[in-house]
Amino acid sequence: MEVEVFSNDFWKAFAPETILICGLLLIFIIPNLGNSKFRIPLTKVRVPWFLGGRRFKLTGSPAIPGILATGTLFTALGMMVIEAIDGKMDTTTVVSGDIIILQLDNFSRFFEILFLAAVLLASMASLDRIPAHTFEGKKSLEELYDNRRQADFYILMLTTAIGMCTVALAQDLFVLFVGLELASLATYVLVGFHKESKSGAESGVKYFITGSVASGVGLYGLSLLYLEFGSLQLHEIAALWSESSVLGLIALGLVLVGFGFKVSAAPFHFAAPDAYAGANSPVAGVLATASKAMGMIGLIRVLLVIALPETGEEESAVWLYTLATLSVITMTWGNIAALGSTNPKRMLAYSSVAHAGYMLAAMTAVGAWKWGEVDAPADYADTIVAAVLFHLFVLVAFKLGAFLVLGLLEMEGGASRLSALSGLARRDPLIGTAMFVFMLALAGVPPLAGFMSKFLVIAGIVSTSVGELWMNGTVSFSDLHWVWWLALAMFVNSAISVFYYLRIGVVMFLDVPEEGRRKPLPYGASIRMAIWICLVATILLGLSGDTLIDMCYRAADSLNLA
Amino acid sequence: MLIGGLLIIVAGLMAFFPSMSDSDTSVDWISLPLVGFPIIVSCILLAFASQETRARKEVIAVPIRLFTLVASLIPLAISTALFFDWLILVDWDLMYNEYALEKEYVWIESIGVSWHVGMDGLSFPMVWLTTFLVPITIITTWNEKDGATYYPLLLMMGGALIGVFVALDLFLFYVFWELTLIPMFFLILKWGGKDRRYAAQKFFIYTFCASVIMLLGLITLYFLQPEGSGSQYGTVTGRTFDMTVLFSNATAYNMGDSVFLGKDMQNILFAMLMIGFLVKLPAVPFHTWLPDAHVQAPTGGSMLLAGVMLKMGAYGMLRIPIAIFPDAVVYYQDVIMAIGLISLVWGSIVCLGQTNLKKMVAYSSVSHMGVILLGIASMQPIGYAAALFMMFAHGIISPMLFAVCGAFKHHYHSMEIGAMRGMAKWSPFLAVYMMFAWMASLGLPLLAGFVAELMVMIAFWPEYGWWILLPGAVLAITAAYYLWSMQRTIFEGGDEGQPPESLNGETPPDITLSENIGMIILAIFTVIFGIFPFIALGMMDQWTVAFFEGVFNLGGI
Amino acid sequence: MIDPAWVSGLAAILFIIGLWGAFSRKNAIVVLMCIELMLNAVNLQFVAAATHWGDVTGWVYAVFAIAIAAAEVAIGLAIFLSMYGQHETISLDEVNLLKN
Amino acid sequence: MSGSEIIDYAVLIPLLPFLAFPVILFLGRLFNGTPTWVKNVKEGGIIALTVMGASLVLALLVIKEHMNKVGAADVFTWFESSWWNSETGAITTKVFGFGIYIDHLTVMLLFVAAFLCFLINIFSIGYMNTDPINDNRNHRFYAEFVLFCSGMLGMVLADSFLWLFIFWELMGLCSYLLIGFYYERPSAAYAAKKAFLTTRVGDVFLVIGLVMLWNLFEPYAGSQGALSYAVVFDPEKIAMVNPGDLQLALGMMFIGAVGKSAQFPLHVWLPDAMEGPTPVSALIHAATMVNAGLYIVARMFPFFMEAELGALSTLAIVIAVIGGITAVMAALIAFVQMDLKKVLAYSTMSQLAYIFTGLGSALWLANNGYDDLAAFAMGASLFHLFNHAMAKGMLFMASGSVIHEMHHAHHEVAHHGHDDDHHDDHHDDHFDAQSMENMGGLASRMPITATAMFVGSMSIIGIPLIGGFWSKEGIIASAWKVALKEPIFLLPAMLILIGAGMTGFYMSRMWFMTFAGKPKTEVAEHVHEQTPWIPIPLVILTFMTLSAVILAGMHAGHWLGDFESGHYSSFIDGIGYEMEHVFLNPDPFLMVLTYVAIGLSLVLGPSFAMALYGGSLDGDQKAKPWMQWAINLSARVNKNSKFDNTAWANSSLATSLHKRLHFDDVYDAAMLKIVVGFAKLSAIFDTKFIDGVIKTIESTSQEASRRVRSLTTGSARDYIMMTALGTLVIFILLWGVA
Repeated sequence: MEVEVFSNDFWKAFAPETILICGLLLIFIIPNLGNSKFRIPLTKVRVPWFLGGRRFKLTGSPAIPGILATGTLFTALGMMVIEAIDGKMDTTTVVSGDIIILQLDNFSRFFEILFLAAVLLASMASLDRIPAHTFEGKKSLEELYDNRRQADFYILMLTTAIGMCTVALAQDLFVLFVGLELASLATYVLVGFHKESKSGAESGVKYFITGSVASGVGLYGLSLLYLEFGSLQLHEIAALWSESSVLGLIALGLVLVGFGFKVSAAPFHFAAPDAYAGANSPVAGVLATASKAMGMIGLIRVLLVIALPETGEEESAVWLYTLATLSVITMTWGNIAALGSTNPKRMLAYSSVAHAGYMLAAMTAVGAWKWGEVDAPADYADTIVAAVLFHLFVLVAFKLGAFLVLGLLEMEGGASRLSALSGLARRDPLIGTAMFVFMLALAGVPPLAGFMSKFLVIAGIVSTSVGELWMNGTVSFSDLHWVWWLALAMFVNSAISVFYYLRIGVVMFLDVPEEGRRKPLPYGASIRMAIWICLVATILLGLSGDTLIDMCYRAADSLNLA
Repeated sequence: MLIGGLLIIVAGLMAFFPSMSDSDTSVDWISLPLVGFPIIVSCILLAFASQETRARKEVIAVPIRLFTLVASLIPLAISTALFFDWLILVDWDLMYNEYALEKEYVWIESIGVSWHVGMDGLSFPMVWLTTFLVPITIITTWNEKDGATYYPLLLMMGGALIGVFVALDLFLFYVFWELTLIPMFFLILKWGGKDRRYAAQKFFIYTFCASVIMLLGLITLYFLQPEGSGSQYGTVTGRTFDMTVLFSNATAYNMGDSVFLGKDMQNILFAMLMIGFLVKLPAVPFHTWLPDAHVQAPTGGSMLLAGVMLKMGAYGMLRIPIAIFPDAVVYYQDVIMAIGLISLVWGSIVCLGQTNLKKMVAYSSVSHMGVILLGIASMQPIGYAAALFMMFAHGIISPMLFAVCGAFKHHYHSMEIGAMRGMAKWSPFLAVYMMFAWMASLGLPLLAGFVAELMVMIAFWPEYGWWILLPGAVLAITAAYYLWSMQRTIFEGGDEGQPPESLNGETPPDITLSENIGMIILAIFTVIFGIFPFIALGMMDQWTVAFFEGVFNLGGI
Repeated sequence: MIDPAWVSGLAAILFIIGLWGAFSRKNAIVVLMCIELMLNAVNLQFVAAATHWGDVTGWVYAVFAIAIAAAEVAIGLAIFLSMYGQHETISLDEVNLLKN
Repeated sequence: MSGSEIIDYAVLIPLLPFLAFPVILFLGRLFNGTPTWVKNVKEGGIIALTVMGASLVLALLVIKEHMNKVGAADVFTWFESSWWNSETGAITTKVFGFGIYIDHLTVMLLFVAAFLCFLINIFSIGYMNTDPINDNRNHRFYAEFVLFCSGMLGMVLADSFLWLFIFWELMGLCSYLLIGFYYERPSAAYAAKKAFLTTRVGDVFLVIGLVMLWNLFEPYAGSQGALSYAVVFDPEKIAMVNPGDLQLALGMMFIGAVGKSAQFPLHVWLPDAMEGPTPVSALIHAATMVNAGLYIVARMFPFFMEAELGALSTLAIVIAVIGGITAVMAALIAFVQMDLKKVLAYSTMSQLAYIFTGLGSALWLANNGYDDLAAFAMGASLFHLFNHAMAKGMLFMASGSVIHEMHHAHHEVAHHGHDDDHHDDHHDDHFDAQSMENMGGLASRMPITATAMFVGSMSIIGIPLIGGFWSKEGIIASAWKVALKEPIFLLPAMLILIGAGMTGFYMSRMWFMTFAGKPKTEVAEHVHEQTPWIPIPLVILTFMTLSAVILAGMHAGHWLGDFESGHYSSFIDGIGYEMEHVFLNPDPFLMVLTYVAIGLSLVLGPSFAMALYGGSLDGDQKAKPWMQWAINLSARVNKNSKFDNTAWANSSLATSLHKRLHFDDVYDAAMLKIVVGFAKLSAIFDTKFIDGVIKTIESTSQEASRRVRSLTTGSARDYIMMTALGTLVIFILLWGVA
């Protein structure tokens, strides 16, 4: 179905996104409602205007933005999930003239659910992480700070969500980039949100500078693509790709850099650990999950939708070796760096780098397929992409969950030393267990979601390398495509990674809590709820991820690869 | 809250597990009673116990201990009843790739994973052994500190181990394979000795690394199988993780002149799978996690670790790589033999050089596991049956060894050989059990360990001839280190005895009643299976014959 | 009319100068300016390409890119400000509490 | 075949004691120290006695039934396992069963075992229960003892080499336990370990031999276990087996026998085994268990009989040579021993060596087609086994009696000397009740014991017409007969001939040192026989030993070797025949040989002993008339001879004899220095190197992590530079491909 922008069908199809925007507007408006009156110019008539002036007590409560944002996100997410679980998603394309701007299909809906889920969990956690206090009584400076910036924070959160959704929906590379920038700019601020702390400000600066450079490079790549193909429409570039000149390649490389930063692939990941360490934990969690997924969308669009050779051609994708190299470097770098890291947030950041490497490896496998030799190459590609999507989705469950646990710790002080976690399992066995489960999931221990996702990714890679060799009856090991070694690299890396994940468990279960952390953990109903959701999702998606796998598969299918 | 979460998970599982065939209405004796029940019960108990305060935990430890004991006796009752046909008539005389009490439910439809369980002559003895050892371990370590969480962990361990043995789906197998690490990790971490932090991590990481390589092999194997359609096959991938399908595929190929997947691929996949199993076994040179884990682990952990967990390696070997890659077995036959011999000899020699009692026993496990490899390399049904019986017998003897070590540590606060002399005077019971266990382990006839050693030797000769001198030498070395250690613990000490300094002059006590009960049960079963090995061997023999016919295409029907 | 190729060349030079400047200069403001330079190169490139193809979307892209650049400057300056508030420097080399 | 054949109950013979083991142990634990248990049940002694009595009765019934016929009965299937034959490709299921097999060999050893075990039991009740050191731990002794008996009886009755080995090991365990009975003594602990380990070395070879045997007979065994006698003794099957391999297998098994029977070079454990409860366990080891090795060699007879002619001769020669060497070596060492039990231990070793030589001859003869001679040699060997067992059993019991009474006497003397401030502690002064240097002149004070010892010694020496004479002459004769055919056999034949003389010396030496002459210590003056139970077995065995002549008359030397041949018709005829055969052999060579042997053992050996150690009793003491003459004779010889042995006593040979020819030192050094040293090195290698690799991986990766993380400098400019570099890398990679 094709719809024109802002037509009736458009609003029907994009109801959740509309709700998001409305929610955003409401957060702008509601806290500012007051008793002010507007004088009609040149007259003395004062019309009640309600914006500004003395704020109403109810609407002016600092708790309002948080609740609004969470509610909005929840509603939007609920609508999407209901839609997605029905599974009868039509493809809705937004056109303007002959330009396709947005497209609502299984793929984009899947990512929207992912983004909204991540942001929702993060904002739920933020309700406690950056608590709103009543205006009564005397406040400490910190509490006043927190009250003042409630609206700012959730506006930025929702903006991030909207930007990400745009990325998911975009069918034009430039639109995609605009969405990306929207989300990025919001996250730059979110990272540096705690400007009263040195590390907050510093991390904001670093993330901003490096991110801007990367997106500048990416944008330049886009402009070159435009120069090469005369359009940034995905389908048009994809159709013309096989005839591209070297300029196309250069452009591809530059665009890769832009997205590489977002997924924090080495060597573009440097700012990520600093950013995660300086940002508050829920935000870092969003960066590690949703933001990364956003980057992956870009990569999928550019590498798989555009730069994949046509079926029947006896060649692999041009970027095959590039991506393979990047993926191995990335996963190894991430894991090795995380190995000795004593700051849990940095450790998680490095582990997130490693996870990026895993996903890049999976993408490589799609490109590695010897397209000419099989009946249904798209099936293989779909399987792998589905695996990547699954991985991205379950990351929200356990990586974000881990960050949320750190967020809980941040509520009573920092969480930037390993010792902050000491004795967590004794202080609060359930939170400790949850954290341990998240760590095991990150390490890929069955039957948790992390295992399932890693398993699927590797299965995808192996399936490509094996292909349809089974038909021959006898197989020589040398017949396997070399991407099989990527699977091995992944496994070796996840074996290394166990070391540092396990260390967290050891610290939590064995060590004595450090000075000043002997009391029970702060309560925080909402953040705990978010952690439980993550925990249950981690276990449940590991035990029976069938529904999600199907969803991922449908999403991958709707890309119409090859 | 966690209980609520668990209930959600259980409910979710229920919803996602439709049975594969509606017509099959027979009772599922495996899934819930043997596997699900212990795991779920222990999860609930852990969730319950973790919510309590420290003081309350000590109070509730007593009922929890009793409850876990009862809960662990239920699987034991079921498995025993299954063996003796008390519940239903089970025919253990199965063809290759036939399983008793087989049950299959869809689990993850998209990639062809099913909850497929069943037992045969290979797995049932191990299942029984596990169900048997868990209550024994609970009884033997009746007074462990922090009981509220300790006993449920043992129970969970048992459930996970049984899961490994009954799984007939590669994915399910791997899930349980890794699941066993977690309770053991905690057992070592929380109840372990001084270096428990290092030992627990080493244990976990070492075995995890190996199994990860195994998993890659399994996945490659998965995709090398032909696509098919049917409820076992994945809707997305078109392949299946069902072992029975895999076995019949492999058999169908191997029966003819052709080789399943081709020789080259067989060899590589075989090696990949074997690495995982060899580390678990453990075979030299992948064994160094074991002494650390054992020395640091609490008694109960060591008992289960040595009793069942090591056997997972041998079980896995026989279940998967050997069953599907018979040509690779032949190709690697000498390598397997060499690894087995090296483990055997090296393990025993290092034992002789140990000063730590538990370390010595740990290395003796390495040595004994080498016997299993020799049995496999012999390519004789009797060798395979010997491997199976070794798994079983060592599963009864080694817990006793570790129970003795644990009691020694518990009562004399030292693990050094020679720290305590004249134990026969101070702790006559412990001395008797020690001597019994040591003797059983060194392969004294009429005790369970001897049968397997004899069978292995018999099977070893026609294939490798004079190399038999090495296992022979090991018999002597084994006797040497055991006797030497007994000389310096049970014996000597003069009339006054010589209690170790670590006791600070207190009178050394004899073992407690619970330890006594646990050890005597183990001792009785060691004797029973030594004098009447046919109880277990009958089933194993039938399995080996079927295996040789089905896998190696030998013998003929 | 100038050949779009020349413009493209200029854009490329601008881009490289911007990128070079971004990592060679210490002052955060100068780095921000370099980033702007890169974005301007992008604008030029879009415009040149639009001329080349005779396609109006290129111009639209350029306008959007300018908006993005503006937003970036706004946010960047705000972030630098907060950095200055905490670290009392705008030299990027001196802000390295977070490392390893 | 009716259901109530006696052989069906034969399984009870080993089973009863086996079951009694846990019962005694358990009851002993339960009632330890209660008066009823100590006084009435003798701490389990009575239970053991009952059981052993029942076993003996059963054994006698079985013997009676199967005196002349081979019997076999299945008992139960131990387990079944399958075997793939690589030639036929068939998989057959093999039955590893346990059954009873009775033939002439069994009958003889069954009698020896059951009878001796019963007597030992009686003796123990007297000996063990009156020694305060054993209070409250005798139940352990009886439990271990019955288990031992079970092993011995089971080994004799088993119908396969496999079960023979199983019971064999069971005995090994019990010997370990009994030697280490006084666990608190380091020497006992050491001896126990040594005994077990040394025999274990032999056992390893035995197992290997059995494994080889299995594989040899497997193709012809069908579904039967290839180690059962029914299979391996089948002449057709033996004929099909490759004799070279068979010889290797049997040779391996022989090494096991060497270990168990304490032959050179695995003999070192036996003297130390005397650490057991004085001297009962010693008795078990020396008189009973060591026969197991002989038994297994004797069991090999059918192989030699049926195998290709001459194919197994090498093994037979090896057996004989080992026997010859051991015979002389042990006798030499026995020359210098002062410990009563040690002398007996070395004597045991030496006599067993005789039997081995005899068996070696028999096997050689059998393998070379001299069936009759072989049967005779076999019979002689087995007869010697019987005689030796009886005599040595008696000797040990007698020595036990001596030691026991010495203890008592010492106790009394000590108590009288300085008031009783040490009640139960008789270890703090270093009186050695076993040393012959503390004895002397006991003949009058312990008449029964002295008599028993006298008769026993004569039997061992081979004084004509008494006990061992008959069999020993047979062995020597057989050996020489072989030597005439096979020159290499001259070596063992010569050795045992010399050994005969040496036996005469050391046995006489022992007797005279103990019983003749004046008491050498105050203690010895106070000795008198007082313990109940002990004399019973002594008396019985004395008659048993003396009655050997009757057995000889019954052609024991023949029918022990072979059921079919040599049934006796009339006792008088029989004894006449034997006499004639021995003393007036038609073969002049053999006759000369006989007289040489008699001369050596009867005249030369005892004469030297008398010259050195003889002496009359105290004036007021008078020994029993049948011993008095010997004492008087010795006194006279001693007085008249000017024989001075100080040169010998101070020679380096004597020194090394005192050190038991350095075997123990060398073995200990090899064990402690080489094996343990190597093991310790291995342990270090294991942790430092094999595990070190793992640790290096870990530390390396930590170092790598530090390096990698140091790249994240914290400066945003560096990050941008890395981004630019990354861009460059991407270009290079893309360009390289395109």
